[in-house]
Amino acid sequence: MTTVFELLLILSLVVCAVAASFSKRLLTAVVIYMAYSLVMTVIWALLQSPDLAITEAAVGAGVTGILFVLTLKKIHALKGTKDE
Amino acid sequence: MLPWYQNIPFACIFLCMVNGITMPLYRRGRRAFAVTAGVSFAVFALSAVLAVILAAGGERFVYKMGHFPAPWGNEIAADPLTAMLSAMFGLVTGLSLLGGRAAQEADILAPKQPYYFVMVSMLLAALQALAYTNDIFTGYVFIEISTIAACAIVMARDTARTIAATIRYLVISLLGSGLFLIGIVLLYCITGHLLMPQVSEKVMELWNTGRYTEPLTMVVGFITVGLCIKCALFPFHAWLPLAHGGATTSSSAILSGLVLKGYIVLLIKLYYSVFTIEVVRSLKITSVLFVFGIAGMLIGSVQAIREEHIKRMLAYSSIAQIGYVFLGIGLGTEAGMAAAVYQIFVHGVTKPLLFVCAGRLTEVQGHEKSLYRLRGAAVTDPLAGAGFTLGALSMVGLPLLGGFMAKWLLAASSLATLPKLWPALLALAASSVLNALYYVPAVIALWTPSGFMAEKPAKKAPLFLLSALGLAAGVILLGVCCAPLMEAIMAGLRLLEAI
Amino acid sequence: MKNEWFRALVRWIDGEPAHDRRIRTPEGQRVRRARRAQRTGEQFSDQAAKRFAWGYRISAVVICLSIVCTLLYTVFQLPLFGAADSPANNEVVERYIEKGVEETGAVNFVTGMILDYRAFDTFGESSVLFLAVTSVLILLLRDKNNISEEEDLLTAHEFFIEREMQDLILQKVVAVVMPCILLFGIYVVLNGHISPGGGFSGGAIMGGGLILYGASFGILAVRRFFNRRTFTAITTAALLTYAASKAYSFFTGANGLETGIPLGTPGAILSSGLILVLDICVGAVVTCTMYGFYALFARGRL
Amino acid sequence: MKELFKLAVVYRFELGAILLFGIGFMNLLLQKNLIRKIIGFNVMDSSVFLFLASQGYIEGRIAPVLTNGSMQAATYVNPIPAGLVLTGIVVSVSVSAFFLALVQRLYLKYGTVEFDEIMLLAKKEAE
Repeated sequence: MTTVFELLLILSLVVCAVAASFSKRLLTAVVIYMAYSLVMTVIWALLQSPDLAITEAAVGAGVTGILFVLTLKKIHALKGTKDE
Repeated sequence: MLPWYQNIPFACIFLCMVNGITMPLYRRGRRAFAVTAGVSFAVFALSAVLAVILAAGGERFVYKMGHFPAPWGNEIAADPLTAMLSAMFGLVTGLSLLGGRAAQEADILAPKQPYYFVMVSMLLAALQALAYTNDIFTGYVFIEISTIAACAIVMARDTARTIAATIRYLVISLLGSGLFLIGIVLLYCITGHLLMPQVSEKVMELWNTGRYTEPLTMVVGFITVGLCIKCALFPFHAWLPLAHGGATTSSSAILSGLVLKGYIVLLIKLYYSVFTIEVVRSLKITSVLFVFGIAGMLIGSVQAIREEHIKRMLAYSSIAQIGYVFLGIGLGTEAGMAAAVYQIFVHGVTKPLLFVCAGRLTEVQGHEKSLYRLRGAAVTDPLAGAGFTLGALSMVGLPLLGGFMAKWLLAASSLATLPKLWPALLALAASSVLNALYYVPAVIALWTPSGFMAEKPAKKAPLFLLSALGLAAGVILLGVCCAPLMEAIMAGLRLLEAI
Repeated sequence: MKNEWFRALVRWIDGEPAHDRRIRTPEGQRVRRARRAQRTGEQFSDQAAKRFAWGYRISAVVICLSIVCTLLYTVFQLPLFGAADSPANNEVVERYIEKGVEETGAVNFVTGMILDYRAFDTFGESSVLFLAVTSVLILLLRDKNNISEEEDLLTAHEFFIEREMQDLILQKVVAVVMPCILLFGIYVVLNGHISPGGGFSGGAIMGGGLILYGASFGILAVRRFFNRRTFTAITTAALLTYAASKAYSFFTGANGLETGIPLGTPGAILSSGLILVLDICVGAVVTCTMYGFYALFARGRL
Repeated sequence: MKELFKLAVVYRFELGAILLFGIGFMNLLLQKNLIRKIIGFNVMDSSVFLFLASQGYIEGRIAPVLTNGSMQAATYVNPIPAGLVLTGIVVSVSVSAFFLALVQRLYLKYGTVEFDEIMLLAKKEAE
């Protein structure tokens, strides 16, 4: 049962990575990357590394996401002027 | 208690790091500059003392970083070779900073200058750590430090083009460190250790029993490719001219002279202390490096001939010189490796001399960069012209100068390896001719008076004078007293192999 | 013909590359390029660039696929996933676990490992963070190099919004949530040696709290208690404390001296010697760094 | 075939990590947009960490935090990969922040975040 769950998680990681690289808008890519980080957090917890899970949750999905979005705002990609 | 001198490697790294940490406290650049240059020279002095002591005793020692011995804690290890390298890093960093001072004032805004010196001293710390480290993961961490610091000193000269060059440099560097990282991760998975002596023991065991041979091959391949990308070996060199040619003078000197060498030193260390040179040779990796080294020598020079921007020309020449180093490594013999290390020293001193002098020449000519518009600059400032000429002649291979010695050693060591003898000799000859083809016209152009010359004589620059004299002395010294240095290099390589 | 060669040679020796065949002047290069473009049609350089781009893409794909395939092949040779007898699971791990509590005083073996056994790596890691925030400072701190009028207008507009159009609901919620976040961050930092977490994750949480505060009350509100001077002071002090305590431990360790710092009872907050101090330092640095990133990215000042 | 499938299930984390590595690597090399490039770098780095951590995992053991006073090595998974990955995550965050700052500055100067366009503009400026 855990194996199936793990397989699903890995699959969703791969899907997220592919979707982030093919998504039309930059904001979508960033949001998908944040989802990728969240899935990664669950995987760290499954791999018995709670330290990594906490760090990934705080950094990967949190601060890195904020930095990405701020950059998108600065490069005027939030309104979709550049990438649509 | 250990003998006092064994604390020197750690003290040097620590000194640089603390210096870097305290730099933001300075308001203006001048004092930060003085302190950083002082620290670099202190590193040079300490490391030189260490090198002399270790070379005299033929000694190698490990220094525990913490309370736990080998397989558990971090370690650094010093031998005559790494101590000499560290001394060179300190000296050249200090002299480049002195020589590029005027350019720093012109290129970097005053309030941001202390941050520039943060980067320089962290870079020096990282380079030393790369030379001394006895732990592959520490190697990775310091590679990342040197990557960020190197990119930052490129972009410190805040123009659009340097930032574009920086992002290219960063992307390529990230590729390289990604490959290096997966290499060491695989290595950890099959050996279970991170400290070089233990990893080496395990690698030998695996190699002899034939277990995990394919993963081991992959590891050597990944680590080699990763580090080669970072030190701009031929097919991965496209990023270099923009980054090195566009940065401020002292950055160019440090990047070309030292940063590229730091990665090669780590590679040589890994080959000797971890995989052993026999394994690397039987995996045919040295032969591949040999071919790419030769290609780099020729293509770098050809591209330098076509370049008219003086600093970019020097940057292309760096690609060719890196090719020489890999030619030596590619020979796969001890003599070849020693010649490669000698070339590291020679290029590490000569290229900063060229960059510093080129910086000064462009300064006296009103910040012109193209060789055509620089005509006559050497007449305005004869000393800078003489320094540039000396460096150029060393690169071309005039006897009694460092470059000649390096080429001679490479040729001599290729004599012992029959299948590689002729390609090596031919490549050396061809590349010497090519070097002459762009350095000689450049020198002649610099000494030819023209209408581009400034009317008033150049302002005096004592700092530049000091730096050029020091570096020029280094070039001549490397050309004249080759024997004792070679002995120490050989001893160091043998000590690296012995563990 | 011969005469021309001879003259070219003389000119070359005279250092007059302007008339040489390998013209070195920018003007000459431009002329040559224009001539070549005329000869081969206007789009010559564009086409070459396109061809190069295609070659680059194809070779990149080939290289990448070959790397992935060899890696996939290699994986099956590696120790089985989850196996207890993998080479990585050796005497080093045994020592970290069996003697870890006794030697480092940390109940969390990972913390014990990164802050005591392999502390040099971690010192390097915090330097990476310091370097990153310093380079972001160089890049984004507003000065005459990176100002554009549009950007200035935008920033002024944002400051105006911050001052005049404050969102009451958001502020009330943040006023309740923010202390909890900070408290949780402090908890994670202080319990780094007892439970999962530590300086880095706790610092990132606290940094996140500060960012939330900055985003809802405005960066000006944060600047009242956290400006560039406090930022520099806190990071420098924390990193120096870190460096000093690590230097002390490295120096005594290598020279075979005792540190003389009691490890305390494992599991208590005040235990495990220097690890707690290091965690607090790292936490402080990371908090400042994360908020610094935010402020610089959003407004270009601290 | 069935054997291979079974083996693939056993090595699920490693295989997934390698696929992610490939995707990230390709993104870093081939994407023209700098933001996507850095996402690719992050994916690549975290895939390597996933690989490392999965090699440290041991079936049926618990996280390396002292539990119930058991000091047996056979109780806990390998703590070393976790420590290394922790270091690696910090490095990759730092690099991302640096990269994004560079992207902002480039946008200010060139008005685009497409790598090729930026290099072309930089080259034109050089002439």
